Amino acid sequence: MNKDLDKKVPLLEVRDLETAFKIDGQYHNAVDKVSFTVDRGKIVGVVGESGCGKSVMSLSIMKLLPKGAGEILGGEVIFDGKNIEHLSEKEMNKIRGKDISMIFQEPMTSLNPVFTIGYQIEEVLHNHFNISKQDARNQSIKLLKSVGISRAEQVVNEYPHQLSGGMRQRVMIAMAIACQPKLLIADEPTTALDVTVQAQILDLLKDVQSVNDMAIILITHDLGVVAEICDEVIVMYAGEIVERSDVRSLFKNPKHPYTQQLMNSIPKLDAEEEKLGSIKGIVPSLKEMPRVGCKFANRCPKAMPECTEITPVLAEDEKGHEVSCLLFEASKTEEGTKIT
Amino acid sequence: MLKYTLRRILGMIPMLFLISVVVFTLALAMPGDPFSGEIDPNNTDPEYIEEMREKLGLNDPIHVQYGRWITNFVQGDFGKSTRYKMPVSDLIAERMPNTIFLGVTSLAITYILAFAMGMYAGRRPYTPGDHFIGGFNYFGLAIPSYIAGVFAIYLFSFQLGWIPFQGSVDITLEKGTLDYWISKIHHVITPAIVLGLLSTASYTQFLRNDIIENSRKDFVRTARAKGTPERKIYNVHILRNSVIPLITFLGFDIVTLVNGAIITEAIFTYPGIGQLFLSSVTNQDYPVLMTLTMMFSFLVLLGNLIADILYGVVDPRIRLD
Amino acid sequence: MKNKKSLYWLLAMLLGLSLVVAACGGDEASDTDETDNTTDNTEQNDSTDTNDTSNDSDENQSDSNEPKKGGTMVFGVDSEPEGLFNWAFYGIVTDADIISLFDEGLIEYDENLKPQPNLATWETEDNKTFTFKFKEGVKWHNGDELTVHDWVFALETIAHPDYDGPRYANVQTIEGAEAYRNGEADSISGVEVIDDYTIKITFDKARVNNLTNLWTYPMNRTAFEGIPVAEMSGSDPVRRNPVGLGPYKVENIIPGESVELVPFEDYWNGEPKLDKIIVKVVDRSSVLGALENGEIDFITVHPSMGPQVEKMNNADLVTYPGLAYYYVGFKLGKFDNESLEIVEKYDKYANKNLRKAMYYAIDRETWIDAFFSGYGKPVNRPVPSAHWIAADDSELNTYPYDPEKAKQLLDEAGYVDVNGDGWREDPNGDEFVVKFSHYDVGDPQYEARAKALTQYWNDIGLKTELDMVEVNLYYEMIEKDNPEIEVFYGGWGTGADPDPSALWKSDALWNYTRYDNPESDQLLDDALDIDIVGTSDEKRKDLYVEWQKIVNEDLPMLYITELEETVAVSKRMGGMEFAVSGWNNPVEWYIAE
Amino acid sequence: MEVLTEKNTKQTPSKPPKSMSPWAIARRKFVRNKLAMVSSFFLLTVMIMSFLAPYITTIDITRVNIGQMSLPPSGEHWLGTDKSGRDVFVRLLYGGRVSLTVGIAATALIVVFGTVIGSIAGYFGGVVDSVLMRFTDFILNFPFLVFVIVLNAILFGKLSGVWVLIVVISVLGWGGVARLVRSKILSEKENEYILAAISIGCKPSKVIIKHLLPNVLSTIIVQATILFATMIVAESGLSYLGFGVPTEVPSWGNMLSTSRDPDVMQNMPWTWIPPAVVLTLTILSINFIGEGIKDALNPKSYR
Repeated sequence: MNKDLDKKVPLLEVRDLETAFKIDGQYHNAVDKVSFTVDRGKIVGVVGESGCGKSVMSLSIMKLLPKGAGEILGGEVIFDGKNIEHLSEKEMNKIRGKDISMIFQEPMTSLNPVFTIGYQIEEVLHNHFNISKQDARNQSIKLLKSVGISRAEQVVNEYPHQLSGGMRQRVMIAMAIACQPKLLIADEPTTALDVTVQAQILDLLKDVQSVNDMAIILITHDLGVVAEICDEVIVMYAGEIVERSDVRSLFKNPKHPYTQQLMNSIPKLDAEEEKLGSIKGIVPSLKEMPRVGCKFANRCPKAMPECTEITPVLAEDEKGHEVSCLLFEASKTEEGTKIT
Repeated sequence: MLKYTLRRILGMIPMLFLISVVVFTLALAMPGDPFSGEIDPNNTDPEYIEEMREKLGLNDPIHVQYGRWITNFVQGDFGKSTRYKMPVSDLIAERMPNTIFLGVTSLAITYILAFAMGMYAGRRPYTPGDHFIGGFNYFGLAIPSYIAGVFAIYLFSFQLGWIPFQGSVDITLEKGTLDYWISKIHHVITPAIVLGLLSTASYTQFLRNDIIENSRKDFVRTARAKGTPERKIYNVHILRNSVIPLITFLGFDIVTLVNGAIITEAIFTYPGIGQLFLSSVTNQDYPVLMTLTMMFSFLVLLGNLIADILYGVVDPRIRLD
Repeated sequence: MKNKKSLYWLLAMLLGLSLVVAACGGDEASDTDETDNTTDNTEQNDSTDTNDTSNDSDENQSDSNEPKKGGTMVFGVDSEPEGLFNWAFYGIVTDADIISLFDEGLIEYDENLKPQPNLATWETEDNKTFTFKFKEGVKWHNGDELTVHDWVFALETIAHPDYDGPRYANVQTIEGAEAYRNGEADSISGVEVIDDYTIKITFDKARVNNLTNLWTYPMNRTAFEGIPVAEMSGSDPVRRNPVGLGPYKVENIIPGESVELVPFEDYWNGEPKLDKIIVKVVDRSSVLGALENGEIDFITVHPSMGPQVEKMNNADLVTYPGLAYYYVGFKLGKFDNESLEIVEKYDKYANKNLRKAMYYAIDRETWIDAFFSGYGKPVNRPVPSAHWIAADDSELNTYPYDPEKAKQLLDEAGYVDVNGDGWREDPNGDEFVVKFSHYDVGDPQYEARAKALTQYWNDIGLKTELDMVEVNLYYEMIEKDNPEIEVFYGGWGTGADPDPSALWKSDALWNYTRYDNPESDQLLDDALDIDIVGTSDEKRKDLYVEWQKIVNEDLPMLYITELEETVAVSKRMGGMEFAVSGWNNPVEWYIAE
Repeated sequence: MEVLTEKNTKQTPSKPPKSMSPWAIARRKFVRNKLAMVSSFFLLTVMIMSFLAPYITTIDITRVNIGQMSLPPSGEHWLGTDKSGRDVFVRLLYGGRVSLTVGIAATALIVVFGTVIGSIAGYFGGVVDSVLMRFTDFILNFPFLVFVIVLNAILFGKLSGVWVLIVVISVLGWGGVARLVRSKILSEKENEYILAAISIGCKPSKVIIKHLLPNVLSTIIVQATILFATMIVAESGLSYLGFGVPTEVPSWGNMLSTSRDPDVMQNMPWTWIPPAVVLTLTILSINFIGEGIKDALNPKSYR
């Protein structure tokens, strides 16, 4: 394919992706014209509070939205030079698990409780390669070892309920990297785990990334995690990208008030007693989402009157650092409002 | 597993004991004299009757009578039918194969239909196909089996002539030949469907709902993310999970079959245990009645046990020890 | 059965039969309805002699076609057989019907219920000792030749202390049977074998009805060889491989659902014409459908189905006289089972005019039309018209429907409405409620017809309450004179022997009304007394007519109706004939098409 | 669920709409469920007509009218008459009275008994629990129909027929409810607010009635609708077999049992099709109502 032709072509390019839920006969966008790119071998963090469309976005890329629970209304997803939003289910299946794989937030429920670990890992191999049972078994043991499971020979014959949460997430990772995908989408892979295990899993992700030279989209609400392993960061709020930058620049100089507030709420391991900053209010539900103006306006400490009238756009404020806020000139559009 | 099974079987003993006491009490409470069948009905001489009552132990204290009955019962001596004049065990052995055949066929049909319809509807919820199956189910749940049975005979036997209206086999066929078995299946199919109607409807509905629920589970998303084809997701990942709770129904199935066979066999003149039971109640054939009641209770216990064991086998999360 | 069963055992069976009926709650047989306590029609369902041309038997199936060979006849029965396929052991009419297809007895009964020779002829001088001569060369299905030893075997089986069937009454009267049963003798002294084909039977005393009460069904000795009497009823020769003497033999039995019969080549009395007879059990609810579709060629139907069968294109309804009557009885006293006497008399229904009024109040014609589709007619005596002793209606009161006369009788008897509530009080001015009971087998029609009777009484001002009692309980309550039973519905079936003693004598357990009239007792005794009637049927009949006049006037019970037997016969069947004694020999049956 | 426990300890169903109580939400959801509403309407109509039958018609339903037997439907007899000359329509109404009475009474008895046993077992646990549950198992292990038939045969004539049936099926039917309530109570018992109530010294009966049962109520209601349908079917099935209500009492099952007479079956459909249809529709509507209630009470479902 063209990957050899042009290294600079991004691995994944998302353009104006729009995913909506139908409530009472009306569409409400959960992902609202989101565009970004992911380069090969890079780790991109996507942060934001719960309910701001991160997961829906990642599922939209995979076309894994559950039936009746969301529709992709528009936009393009170009993976490896190929527009995958228009692929049939069958063609998509050839990509899922092989070129793009995904791990999920809940290791407890993401594994099928009635099949052995071995079966579930081998399945992904069988899905994409013509491989004998024995080879698949050996391969899965190898994979389990590679994700740091020492008793891999036993674990292949065990069932998910016999493993701890961290173990299961390792299994998920093993499954995800089984076909050496080019892109791994990790949807809050550590949220459900306890802190020490979180760190191990993050380390593991980093390891497998470097070994396989994968790109990773790491979805999280934890900026600490982002700081630790990501190359780039996308901050999402209410279905939109409000800020996007490389990790260094973002942490040094968070521009969007939302980002700034998120940063304040990072717990610090050495200062447990300290009161954490928090953002007032919650993400508005889809139905209550303002159609005009900045969606963060009502929670924004720096809100200005025009914030509820003019819809900001995501624009480059300084090189490699994009933001969508009226505090920054670039975000002000000529027409002033944007109708969604 | 073995230990568990043994423990459960041991646990059944007190239960069976209690049931046997109840059965015995019920038999004593039934109108008429439970053992009068043993007494020569020609002889109305009161002296003779008294003598026979003494001989048969009917004048003993109740606990002694119970002790005698249960001792014989445990040793496999269920007494002699007062109506058929033959040992109850022989009588039951004569009818049992028919009922087992009916039950097994009914179960097979139930599960095949329930799986076919439940999987179809579960995969395509809220489509016309699903609604059609749903409608069928609601009627299956609502139509009492005797109405369905009588309708079936009139429609399929008398109007269309597709199925026989009575019996378990064409008597003229040589036992054991292919035709014989075909004839047996031909005779059993409609009663079996009628018998399984309620279960079919409820299992279909259950399976459909469970499949829909399971299809929203995280592990299904995982399987999709792995690139597993839709068909395999439904037929392997979801189904395997949805089947597990169905297994527990197997215990109920036995109860349903026992209860249902009574009505179905009567309507289809299918000579099995259910018909025997009904006639033993109406004819006050106490030895048969008591044995069958005990047997049914035992079957129910056994059904629950089998269901529990199967559950342990099928669901890796359950450990039986 | 033909005959040999005395009324006694019929009555005895009644107890058993009531059980049968109960079964019908579930798988109701169409005609069990009536069979319940009328000891069922077993008596009738027997092959009559082949030579016995059915003069007055109702309809005649035989077309002008020549009897053809071949074909399979499907013989429907409407309740499940118990599988006791032997005359000595069977308990219900279904089994008897099936037995009569493959076995027959020494004598049989003609359309006047008079014994006729079949496998044997007899001679007697004094009605005490009978000499029977067997036909030679008659073969059992297993190839044995029939000899008198088979009969001796049957008699000794029934008289055996271990015998658990209901037929002992049919050998009880043979001299020495009692001793044999008590184990005091090795053989029955009244049974004397002269040679293989000749035997002499001596009874304990001379009676006019000794022959009709005698057991005349041989049993095959080889088949039962080595089987103790106690185990016979459950044994193979009874349940699985019965051996008979009839034109068809049992090929295969599927318990509870069907029996396959094939022709017996060595049958002594002609050549069976059918290739096969298949007996099928048909649930009552399927009877009409099965007939209409030609699935069955013959079945006994309940009278209420008669009109439907008559409408069918492929089956005919055949009716023939029955041997049962139905009545409404009054408990007039209490019976003591130990001393066998009536120990107490009740007053409530003692007034004859009250009973008469209740009789006149019933519109029997309409009632029979309504509930039995008209296949029956009112009777005025406790003897079915088909019996040769039946008194002619011209000699009896006929009690036609006459509510005005009923009211008048009540007024005269002092049952008048004194408190103006619309209901009559008794002569003392106390509340009077007729308590009417009817057995319940789960058939709604029973309740309706019972209810209809109470309405007739209500209409003449007698307050009547209906109580439907579960059938098993019902007969027990009646027999034990349970005070809950006051006025009750019932029916009796009679056998070939017309003697009503067991139902009417004041010392009889089954005299349910506890009717106590020395004159009646005397007449019944006289009719059996060989010294009085000798061998003259006429004399005997005269006595019975006298007796009928008495009970017709006394009305311890209201005789309601006698029903016709109704059977459905496929139009393709030929050679089937019916008379009061049952159907003709199956050897005559063929498929005409 | 949390909302329910937190805000609504009093469980007054009529709360101001502003902070809608779960019951009000459920009611709104139920009212929006068309199928359930149509079913409710149907069931209500059937019930009202049945229970008001004596006021609708003054005909003596038990009277046998020999001149009017087996008449097809006409202006005078809307659904014709049966073989006893009784008006089918009138019998249908009275039959509904009996069948519904059996259904309602048996369901009520079963629910009450099952709930009492289940909550006691669940609340106290330990020995009480195991004794009661063994007993429940024991009852559950009777083949229902078998014992109903046998018990009915025994009690026949000793009690008025309809009540025999109600008592018998109730006595044998409560096991399932008891189990269900017990398991619900067991899980509900672990909630802090219950522990709190116990720790401040509430009497067990008060804890059960005031705190535990309201939270189990929705499950019981759903179960009760299923039971209601089951009991109606049980009545009709038993009556059909001849072990139900006495034949002189009209019930849907008894009316249907006349179809065992082939003449009635084939030639007088007007006598048995109406009860068959009404029975089926009644059960159907009860099922739909049950589904509706289940949906309405399920906080996860939204419409």
